[in-house]
Amino acid sequence: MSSDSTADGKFGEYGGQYVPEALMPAIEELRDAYERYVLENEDGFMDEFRERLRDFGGRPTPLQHAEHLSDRYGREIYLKREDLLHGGAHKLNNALGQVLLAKYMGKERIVAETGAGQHGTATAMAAAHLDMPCEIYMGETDIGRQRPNVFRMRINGAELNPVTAGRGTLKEAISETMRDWATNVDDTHYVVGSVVGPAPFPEMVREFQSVISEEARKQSREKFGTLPDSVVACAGGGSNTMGAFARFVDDEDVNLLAVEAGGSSLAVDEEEGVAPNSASLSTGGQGVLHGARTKVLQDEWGQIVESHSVSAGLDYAGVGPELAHLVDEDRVDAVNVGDDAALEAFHRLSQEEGIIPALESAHALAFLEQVLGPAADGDDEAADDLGDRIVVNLSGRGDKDLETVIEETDKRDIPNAPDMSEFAGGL
Amino acid sequence: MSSDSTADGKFGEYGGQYVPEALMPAIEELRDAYERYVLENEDGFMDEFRERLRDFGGRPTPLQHAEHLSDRYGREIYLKREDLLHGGAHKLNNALGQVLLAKYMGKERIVAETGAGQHGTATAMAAAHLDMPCEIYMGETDIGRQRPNVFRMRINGAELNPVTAGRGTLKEAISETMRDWATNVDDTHYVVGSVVGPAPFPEMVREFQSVISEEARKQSREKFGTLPDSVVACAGGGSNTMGAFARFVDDEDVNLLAVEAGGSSLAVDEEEGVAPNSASLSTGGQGVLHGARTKVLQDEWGQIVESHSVSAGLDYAGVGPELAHLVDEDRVDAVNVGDDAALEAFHRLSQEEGIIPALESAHALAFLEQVLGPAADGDDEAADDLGDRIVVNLSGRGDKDLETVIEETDKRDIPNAPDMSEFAGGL
Amino acid sequence: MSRLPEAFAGDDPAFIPYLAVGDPDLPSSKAYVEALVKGGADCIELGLPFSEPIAEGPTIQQAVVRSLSGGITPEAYFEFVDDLDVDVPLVCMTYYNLLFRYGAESGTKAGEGDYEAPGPRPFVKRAAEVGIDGFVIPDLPAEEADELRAACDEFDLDLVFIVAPTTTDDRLATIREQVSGYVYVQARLGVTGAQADVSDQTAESLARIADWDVPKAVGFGISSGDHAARVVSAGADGIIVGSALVDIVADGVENDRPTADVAADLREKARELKRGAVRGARESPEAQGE
Amino acid sequence: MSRLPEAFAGDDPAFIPYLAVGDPDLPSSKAYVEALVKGGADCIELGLPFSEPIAEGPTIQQAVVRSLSGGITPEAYFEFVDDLDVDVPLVCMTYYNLLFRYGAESGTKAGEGDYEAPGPRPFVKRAAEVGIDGFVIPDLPAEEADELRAACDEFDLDLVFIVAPTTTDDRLATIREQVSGYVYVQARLGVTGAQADVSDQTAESLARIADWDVPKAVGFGISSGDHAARVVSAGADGIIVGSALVDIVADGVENDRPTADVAADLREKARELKRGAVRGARESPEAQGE
Ligand SMILES: Cc1ncc(COP(=O)(O)O)c(C=O)c1O
Ligand SMILES: Cc1ncc(COP(=O)(O)O)c(C=O)c1O
Repeated sequence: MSSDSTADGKFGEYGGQYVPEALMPAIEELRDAYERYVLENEDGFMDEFRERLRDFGGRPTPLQHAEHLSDRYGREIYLKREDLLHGGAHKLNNALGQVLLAKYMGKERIVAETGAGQHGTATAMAAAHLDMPCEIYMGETDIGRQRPNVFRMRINGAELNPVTAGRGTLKEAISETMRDWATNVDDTHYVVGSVVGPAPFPEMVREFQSVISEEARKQSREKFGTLPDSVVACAGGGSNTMGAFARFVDDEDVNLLAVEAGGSSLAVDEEEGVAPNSASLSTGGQGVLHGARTKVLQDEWGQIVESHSVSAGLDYAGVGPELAHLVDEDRVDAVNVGDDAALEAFHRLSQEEGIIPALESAHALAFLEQVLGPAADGDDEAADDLGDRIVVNLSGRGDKDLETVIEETDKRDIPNAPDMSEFAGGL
Repeated sequence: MSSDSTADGKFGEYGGQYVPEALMPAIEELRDAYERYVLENEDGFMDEFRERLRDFGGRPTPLQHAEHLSDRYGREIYLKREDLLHGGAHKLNNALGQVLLAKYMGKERIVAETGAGQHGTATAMAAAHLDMPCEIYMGETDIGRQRPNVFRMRINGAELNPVTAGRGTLKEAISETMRDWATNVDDTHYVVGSVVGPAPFPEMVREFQSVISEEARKQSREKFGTLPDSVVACAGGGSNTMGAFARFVDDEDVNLLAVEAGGSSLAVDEEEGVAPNSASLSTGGQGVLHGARTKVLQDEWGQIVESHSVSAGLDYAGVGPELAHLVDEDRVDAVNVGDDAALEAFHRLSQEEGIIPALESAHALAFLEQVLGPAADGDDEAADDLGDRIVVNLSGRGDKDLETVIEETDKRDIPNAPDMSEFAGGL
Repeated sequence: MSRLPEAFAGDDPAFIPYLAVGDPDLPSSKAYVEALVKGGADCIELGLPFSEPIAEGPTIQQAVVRSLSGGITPEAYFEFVDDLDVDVPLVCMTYYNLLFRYGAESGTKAGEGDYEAPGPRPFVKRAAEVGIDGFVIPDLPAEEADELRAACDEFDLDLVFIVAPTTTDDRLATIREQVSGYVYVQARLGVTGAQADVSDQTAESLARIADWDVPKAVGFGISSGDHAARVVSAGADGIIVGSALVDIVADGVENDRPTADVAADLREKARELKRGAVRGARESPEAQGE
Repeated sequence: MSRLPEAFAGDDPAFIPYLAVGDPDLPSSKAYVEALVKGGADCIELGLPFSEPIAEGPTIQQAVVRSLSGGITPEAYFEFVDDLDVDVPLVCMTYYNLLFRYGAESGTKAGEGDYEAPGPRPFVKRAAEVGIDGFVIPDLPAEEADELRAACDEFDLDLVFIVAPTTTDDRLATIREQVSGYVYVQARLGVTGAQADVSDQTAESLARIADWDVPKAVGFGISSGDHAARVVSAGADGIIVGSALVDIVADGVENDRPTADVAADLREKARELKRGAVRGARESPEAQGE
């Protein structure tokens, strides 16, 4: 079962191109460029992309056997180490691909949105590397709470445009970036940060990210002679997820698990227009958001609600349409873990494996604990699904999350956390 | 000309084992273990080490052609990307090697000193990875100014022992760690953080780090069919330096340049016991410090002075004995650049290549600018020495330095820096 | 049955103002709509605020925020329209998700037993009931519009599409097949917002669709009677004005002005725009050629 | 000519106290040294503070900091020793770099023209001039001591080495070749510091070097007359006491006590320790066997 989108950019019922008319030609131009350069390697685009991913990005990233987790769970756990990619997360795979594509398309300017700042920093790095002027839109609230990432973007020479609309977070930044694109569509490319947005973005971003599963597939064969029984990845927009799944989708024996942020609860507060989670696959309804039909966290009227997660990178009310489709098709299992479990998994990996994971990635790890840990809920089917050899996509490193971890650990009872009191005032 | 030390641990006049009697047996035991496991690969130690470096550490790191620097300088500049190693610096090569060796030796506890926290975090990560209890000594002053690294060590499960003696910086932390080792030598291994200390540390750390030049040599041949004309690396203690040089030392056509921190001035204030630089190779005299005879920043009596550099990782009054020897033998050129030039180079690489370098590594880059940049001082010999193909060891990433960069850029006139005023209060 | 043709039936060019319903509250909106009609509106675009107005500039974005924080819902909007007592055609301007979700159960999951996918029909049905004549959905290009087109046909409503300066010839053909009521000619690139000038592109855009048999209304950035005149003289059958009017509403909110005063200003502005349009019609090559 | 043999010449075991010179100032040090001699010292280890005292515990470390911040230099130390008027042998205890650098030009560079490597000879020469009898250099193992040994031989001074519980038989042989004056038997692992107990290792360590023809002085952690007695009864020819005395100096500094009072306490403590040592000698198997 291949999930490649058809020419109309649909994945089953999902996907499409719900954008202002002014952008349609840019999107058609992009699809054309995508097909020529990415799918057909015209002018050696893909060769150059792969070479830059290797030399600038640090690919391939390792597939590491995690000894202590394997002991703990009685399964063989392998970590796909996207945290080692330049910039500290899988985001660069996509940012580099798109900025390079913009160059091939003759664009002269890059815009991008960012929430936690991970996609923004990756784009700023890629733009500096490829000598492209770059402007990043970021909500004012996010600017306030993600200062190190803001600073990194500035250091890399990007302009930062604060977005004051609404609550000043990712969703508003996306809308604002779309507006910029609609105004400057002639010379500007919008580097969308995940497998979301109008076609061809979901498919294209998935292709740029699929280097993750391409490598993991090869590395699995090298390491244990066969494919893994399951692949587990966290899902916000779903780019690391689709990247980790893409080359396994046709391998029906490989179970694919997308772990969403369960936040503090799975319920939606319609009054307040707030979902205390970001689990759009598990709890969202079909909707149209940011250019695509997909699963969306929304109120009864279809107004998009504010999502929430301890992990800023998962904190998004939508999800990639292809992932929504694969879930509906039962090819991917959508599961979720809450904030507390993610924090616990963060501390566990840090202490037991010597790797400080991004809070996003900690969600994928927390799912192992939920199903296989000593206090597992006894869901034997879930445990069976995971199988003996489990690849977890470690989508990023946690250095960006230190302040959040202090604050969030301090206000909770996380049994395995070191004493945080000496850091209570922040770093 | 091989610089391998002889059995007595000397490099010409330098090196040796100037340690308390109680430690001598431990050092002999260590030399024995080093020879068996590292040099002779007993029990497959080196195979395991290399495998862990690959899977856990992310080796090999790329040798990247830096396009904009190459344009700027009219030479081919290649960056050896140690910034992509797990933990963000070359330090892990050594920390992982030593913690693994301690395991092979049957030790049950690890101690280490740290200044800026880079070696401490690398050791804490390696210890967590290999399940070794770990205690880190760190001066109280450093603890105050390196909070994120302190936190990372704690998150990785290491104990932190604040050192209050003296000015509470690296030098005092080293002394304190030696004391711990002298007390607990039976079950404890001291993971020295650079190519310093008593034999066999300088040689052993160089061997663990020499994977840098081993890879760079191979990658040079792959990339441009021959060896580079020169290799440039910053030198604090000198571990990234020796790691980057080691496998080129016998290639007499490859020029090796060690760039020290010139700080704000090359003079020593004997009254205050302070050197406003860390340029022990360039300005230090022979002395005995922390177990080895080497070049040392000291006053007329032989009291060690406080060194200074904008880059905490270079801020050390001594330097590896082997490097001192290679400089005396004219095999390595010792040069230096000041704080301002390093900051400028930091901003240049960030903006033009999309890589935020450690301030330490920025010193190596600043040397290129000093010799080859538009305002170069016209030292043709130095420019000739660099040759056409220059490998710069990018020893680490700069995320750890953001606060320092804000502060130090703000109080200087760094022409290429973005406006820092919005960050003036810190991150 | 859509009354949209009426808007373009007279000799004068159509003046089509836009307002966000519920900005800042429903009673004010009612007064403002009436004022616009008194000022000469031939048709009104009634914005139904959506939480992610990706096609709007800052002015309308803020109107949307004001309205949403006042608690507007699609149902409240429909009741508002139902209560309106004005004698001009009404166009509902909103984003597709609100049409798509209306009447759907939230949280339903595709692929499960008795699941029925959401769709625009219930929304269109209800809109027809309350007297809406047509739709402008800025995030719904013609390619995605089959379902909505079908529902509009079923209930005899119009579906307006936007033609942008960047629209290719291929896409023009697609749009031409789907469009009814009027074509919304986007005067320049970018998002909505009052602009000091109206682009030369207007004439060019109009020329490209000259032979279409629907009226052509030009919008985006018209803020004065002179703009209106120039746009109409370039060949437009009507003008659409949003931000320049919403600016007046915003000013009222900021300065806490009485609704009646704001309404008076809106009427005044409407007059200016309408007069400009009429003047433009007289100056148009067509008119002069007659 | 070293007077160190005198310290072990009598029947009683030698009591060898340690003080950091200049802690907290030179006049006090003079008073303290005299007090220790009055209290029964047979020899004194005079510490010359070094900025990186890697073999010291916190007590002596702090003494070193106090002395250094008082401005002590090697030359001031030598003058202090020269001025001392006590009739016991004096041992200079310091770290190798101070010997190595004394009289060397700072900043000289190996490999350059008329460069002469630094070395310990000028220091030893000057030490001999002012009446030092020998050295204990805790960071100089026997393997690195050839140059210093040669200089000591030239000026007829002794060079004391430490034997630790961990010292291997091989290394014992090396040390035996180099040592003169006395062997400093390290009672337990770790760094200097007053301890509540003296390890069993003492007897063991002493047994291993029983046939050496230099006196054996035991140090590290002796803090009371009882400790002293036990150490001597285990076979030591002398005891070395540092931290227990420096504690008294530190207490004086902290509480701002008059030098004379501190000196009196030091003398008292010295008496206790010396008496303990003497008692221990009487209880020793040797003594009892006689
Ligand atoms: C490390 C990391 N993982 C995961 C995500 C979630 O994005 P996606 O679901 O597109 O992979 C982010 C987003 O910032 C991230 O930084
Ligand atoms: C990134 C980086 N480079 C260089 C150094 C200097 O150490 P060395 O000279 O031993 O390589 C450090 C020390 O912390 C470092 O973190």
